[in-house]
Amino acid sequence: MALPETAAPELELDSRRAESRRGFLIGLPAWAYLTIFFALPLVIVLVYSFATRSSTGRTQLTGWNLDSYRRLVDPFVFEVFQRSFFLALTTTLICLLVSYPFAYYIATRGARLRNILLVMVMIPFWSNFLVRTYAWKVLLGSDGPISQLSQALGGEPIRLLFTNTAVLIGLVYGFLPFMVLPLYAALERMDWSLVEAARDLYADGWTAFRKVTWPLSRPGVIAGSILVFVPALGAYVTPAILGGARTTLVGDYIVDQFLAARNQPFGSALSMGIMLVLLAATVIYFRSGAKEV
Amino acid sequence: MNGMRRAAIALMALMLVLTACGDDSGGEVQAADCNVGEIDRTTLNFYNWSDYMDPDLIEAFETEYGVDVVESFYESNEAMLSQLQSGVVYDLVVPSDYMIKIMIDENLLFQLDKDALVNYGNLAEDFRTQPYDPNGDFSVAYQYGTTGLGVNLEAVGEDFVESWALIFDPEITQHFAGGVSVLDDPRETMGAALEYLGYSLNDTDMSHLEEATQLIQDAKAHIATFDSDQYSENLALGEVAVAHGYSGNMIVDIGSADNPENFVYILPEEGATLWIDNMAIPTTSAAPCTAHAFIDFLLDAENGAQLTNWNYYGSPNEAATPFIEQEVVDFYADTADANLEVIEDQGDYEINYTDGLARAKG
Amino acid sequence: MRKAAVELAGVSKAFGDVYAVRDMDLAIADGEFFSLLGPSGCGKTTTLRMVAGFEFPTAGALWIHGVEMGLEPANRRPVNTVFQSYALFPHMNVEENVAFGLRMKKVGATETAERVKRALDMVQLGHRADASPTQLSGGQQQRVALARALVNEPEVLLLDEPLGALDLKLRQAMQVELKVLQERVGITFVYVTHDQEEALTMSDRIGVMNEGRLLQIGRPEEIYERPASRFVADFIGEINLLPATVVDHYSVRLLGGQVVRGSTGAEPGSEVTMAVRPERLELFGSNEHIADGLNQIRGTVVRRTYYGDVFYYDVDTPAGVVEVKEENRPGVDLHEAGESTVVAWDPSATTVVED
Amino acid sequence: MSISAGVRPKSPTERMLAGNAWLVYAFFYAPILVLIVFSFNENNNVGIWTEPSLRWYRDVLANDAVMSAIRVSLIVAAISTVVSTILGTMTALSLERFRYRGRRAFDGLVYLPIIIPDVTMAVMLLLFFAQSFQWLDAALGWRPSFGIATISLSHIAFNISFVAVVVRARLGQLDARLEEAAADLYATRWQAFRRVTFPLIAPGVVGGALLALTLSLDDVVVTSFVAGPGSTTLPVYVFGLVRRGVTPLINAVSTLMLVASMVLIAISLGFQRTSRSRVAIREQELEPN
Repeated sequence: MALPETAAPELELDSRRAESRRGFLIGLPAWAYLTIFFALPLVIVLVYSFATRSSTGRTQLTGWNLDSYRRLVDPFVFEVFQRSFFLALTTTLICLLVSYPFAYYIATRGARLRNILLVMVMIPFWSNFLVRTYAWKVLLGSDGPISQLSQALGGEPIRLLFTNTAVLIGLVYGFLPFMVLPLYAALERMDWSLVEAARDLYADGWTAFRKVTWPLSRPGVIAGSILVFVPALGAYVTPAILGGARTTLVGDYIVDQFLAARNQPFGSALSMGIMLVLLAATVIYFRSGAKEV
Repeated sequence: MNGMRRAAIALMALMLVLTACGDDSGGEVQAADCNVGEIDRTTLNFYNWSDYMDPDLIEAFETEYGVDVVESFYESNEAMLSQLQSGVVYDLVVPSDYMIKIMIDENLLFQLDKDALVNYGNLAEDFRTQPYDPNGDFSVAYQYGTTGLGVNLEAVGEDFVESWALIFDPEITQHFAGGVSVLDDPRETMGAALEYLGYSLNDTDMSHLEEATQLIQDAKAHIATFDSDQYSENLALGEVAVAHGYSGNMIVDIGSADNPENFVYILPEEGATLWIDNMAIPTTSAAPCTAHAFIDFLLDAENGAQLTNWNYYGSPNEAATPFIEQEVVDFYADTADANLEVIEDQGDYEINYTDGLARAKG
Repeated sequence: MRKAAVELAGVSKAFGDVYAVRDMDLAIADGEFFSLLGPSGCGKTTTLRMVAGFEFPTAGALWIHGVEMGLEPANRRPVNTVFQSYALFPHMNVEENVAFGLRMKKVGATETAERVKRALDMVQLGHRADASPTQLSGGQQQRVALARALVNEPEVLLLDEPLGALDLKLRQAMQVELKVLQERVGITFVYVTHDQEEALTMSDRIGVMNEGRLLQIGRPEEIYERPASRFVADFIGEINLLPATVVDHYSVRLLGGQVVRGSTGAEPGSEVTMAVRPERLELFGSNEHIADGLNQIRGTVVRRTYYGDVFYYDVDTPAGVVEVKEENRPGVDLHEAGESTVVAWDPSATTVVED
Repeated sequence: MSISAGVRPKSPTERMLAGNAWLVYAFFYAPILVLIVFSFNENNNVGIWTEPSLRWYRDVLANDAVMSAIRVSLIVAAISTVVSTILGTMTALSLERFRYRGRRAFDGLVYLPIIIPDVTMAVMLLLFFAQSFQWLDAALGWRPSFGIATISLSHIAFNISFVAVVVRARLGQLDARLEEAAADLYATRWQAFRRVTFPLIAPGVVGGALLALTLSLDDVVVTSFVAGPGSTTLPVYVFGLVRRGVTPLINAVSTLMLVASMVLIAISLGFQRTSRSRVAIREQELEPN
């Protein structure tokens, strides 16, 4: 039997190339969009980070230098980064702890109820951010319901406002949906027969969760953690209103460079710094996540 | 790694190109030339702070001149500046004092045609020339206010020093339940500290600034919040005993407190900030003459009074005083005698104020 | 014109530098139940996926009923697949799952409904048409997957370890059911499994694969009785493998010098392996009479293991340790550990394989 | 109908889950309750209660600036949500389901908008638009202006990434065999996507869209930099107010938006139900009895 010349290696390669091309084409619109409206503008910031601030706060595009990057290694900047990092980390962990059972609960309801419950998560966030935060001020103030409850029970008035607890409450409140949504998306189509099979084999609900549910929901956990951690690291309005902005955080440090000091080169360098830190942090997170599965 | 090198080369090439086409500032001053009441375009793009302009006044102007006023709003001088520098077209803007100086230096403002402003004489003498615009060529004062301290008499007592010590001296502030609120604004807060130490708020001596930073650091234990937005509400709610902030918010929130008589607004004896928002016409304006007409319209005595009665800020319009509510007039009465300074842009030194406050907070 | 239902000629599949399937030639006859058997990673599933159209061969050609299909996408091939995980659409009910293929082929609504009903009745799931696949047991899901494929009346049905996820009892019941079904519908089945018992009981023919190569094709008894290679011998069932040297075409010499009969095509003097299944061996006391013509080796019983229906003896001989399986019949002679014995077998049970 | 609801008995775990859920909802809605209550407050101050009044609702309807800001916000949110949901879903598919040269670079590019500080994004987009408009003017004699278009373009730029991350989380755990099964059952690529992949990733897509909508409705910094004459959005307007003190006017606006969204959702849920039962009826008719 003679070998037919069809399905030669080149042809299979062609089909694989066609498949690659298809994937590329599906991604192309977003790729093109982000290149034009994100990557190109980003280059501007990168260029600015090597420029000099003029005395009127304009960015002078002459005399390129590394001064802004030199300022980044100041111990003060490191301290600010560190503080913001731990705040964001705590926020993320609390969000995860609260959201997981919550998303699990929603995902295990009937289809109609599930949709209603999910939308009910989002509705509060279609109001205005500032007004929501002010509402929290009322709740956490020395005359607020928490304080009144404490007084009614014969205790001291409690003022959570302007404390780190208030900042955490505000941040968790603001970013909770960012954790709930991906977790829900991951848990919703969980194959419950697997969980049941596992319960069959392990008998113990906790083990079934640890061995089956948790690993399967990992993509959601990772996505949610990133969506919470990253904006929490750059948060500045919530810490200012609820925490009294009593310490400098990365978010307001950068905002101040652009809006108060009008120091675009240093603001740009700081932005590059924070992006590098976040990239590194998430790469490490992904790596460790991949290993644990 | 090859890719890295290519990217680096591309970046350097881009920098060279940008250097070549870089600095386009430093052109000629552009002077406007308009007749009284001239309308060169029937649309006026007005860029202002939110809730700062009485809609009825806009309507009256539109009816009188047959102009369509398109209002847009900004939430910081810097966002407005960036927009103008980027070529977004606005016909009339309302920058604060220091920003006027920057915009003049950057050649972003038309030199006004005073001949077209028949009501210019209504403007109080004090407001015609200011350090940021020495001849008043580029701006016309819109509204003004001060930065001082709101005091809760119940928490502080009737007997207190009218000094920045109310927020900076731990000996005093430690007795205040709820602590004090300080502005989260580098120039205002570092300025207040500098004044408390006996320097000008425009002081540019690094060692003085370090003293000020140390002062805030030592006072921090009793500073409940660094806040530029909610200080007057916090004061009225009783969350803080003393609040550092702008006069306009203070008058509104003290007025709406349960017991307004328990609160006073004071200007510390060491000196305080006077701030002035000004109308100015960007060089990119497509309707400089319509903008002149609008400025002149607001310089009218009754119109100026209507604006102040609406937003409760101080009016630089002297002729308007008889038409302004007595309450507001009284509130701003003592500004004339107080020791006030306007914040001036300090060029390269600016970044040190920002840094000073950031470090003071830790 | 090619007559085979599925034919592969010189088919190879590489993923990067690694070959999953190498130079495979295979013809599966129309109506045949053909199994691809091998350990995991041997390339059997890749082969099946090439027939299904999920992968394209790197080299070679593939025909389905005489039509070249090597690079045809899956949706244009007259074959259907039953997946190992069933791959039932979780957002559709049983009926919608089964009707999916017909709807894609734009079969009329009435005919679709009829055929779906028939298919579901055939797998005895007519009463669960409205159920969601996630509500079904493993066995039921398996049947839905089967119905979903068969309802399209494919020319060839591909099954990728379809019984792998079921428990033992259910698996055995389904084996019979599948075989009966295949005979009834008369469709060519290509069945991938790593379970030799499944392959042996159900198949008309079996292809044994290892490391991407098809090692042997044959009827179940041929594969079992006449393994062509050491790997096939070892993989299928239990077997004693003893190193040997070829004496002539009819006999080999074991370690310890004993010459036994067994035909081989290998050159005299070459190193080979002698294979013999434990159930073909008999164990005699050292003084017992042994019929002429049987191969014999002396040895000492090391261990006897009781399995209920059978005993296993490990016997230490000069040729190596040999495993002997004897049925547990009434009156059978039991041999104790330490006892000197003779292991004997009919020469026809000997297979000599080259390494 | 769901399996879990039927199969699971009310175990202690189940009760704890329900309890936690109600606590979380209480957490979500506590400030919203405060917000709504204070929208009926006569006082100028958002936090000091005096007496009930509809004053601020009258003010909202009379305030052209606020009404225009609401209109701009809704237009921008609608455009950016729709476009970014489509592009973000395609991105997720492309990154998760295919292998090609440059995929990793693309992956990184998609990730960057999430980790960039918003003020940096604001500044760079403004500079970018200004520069490119200048070039467009020089090259074509056409100078686009800042406004709803530039705001929408900017919102899409950060929303694509958020949608992509959420959809990918969903796509990542979808069994690839399901798509093969569809192809095996004669579905073309597009049919397989429409009938199998899309319905299964829909919760992720909806989640991503909700996230995009929320982000768009809340953005202040980027918007305030890339806005143009007459295109102030509600959040920018509200942030501009803080200099003068925020009044319960904004509570009234928020309350109205909350009510509007609840009504919309009620309508869409009702619609969903009727369309679903219609499908069910049609399929029953197919059944030969």
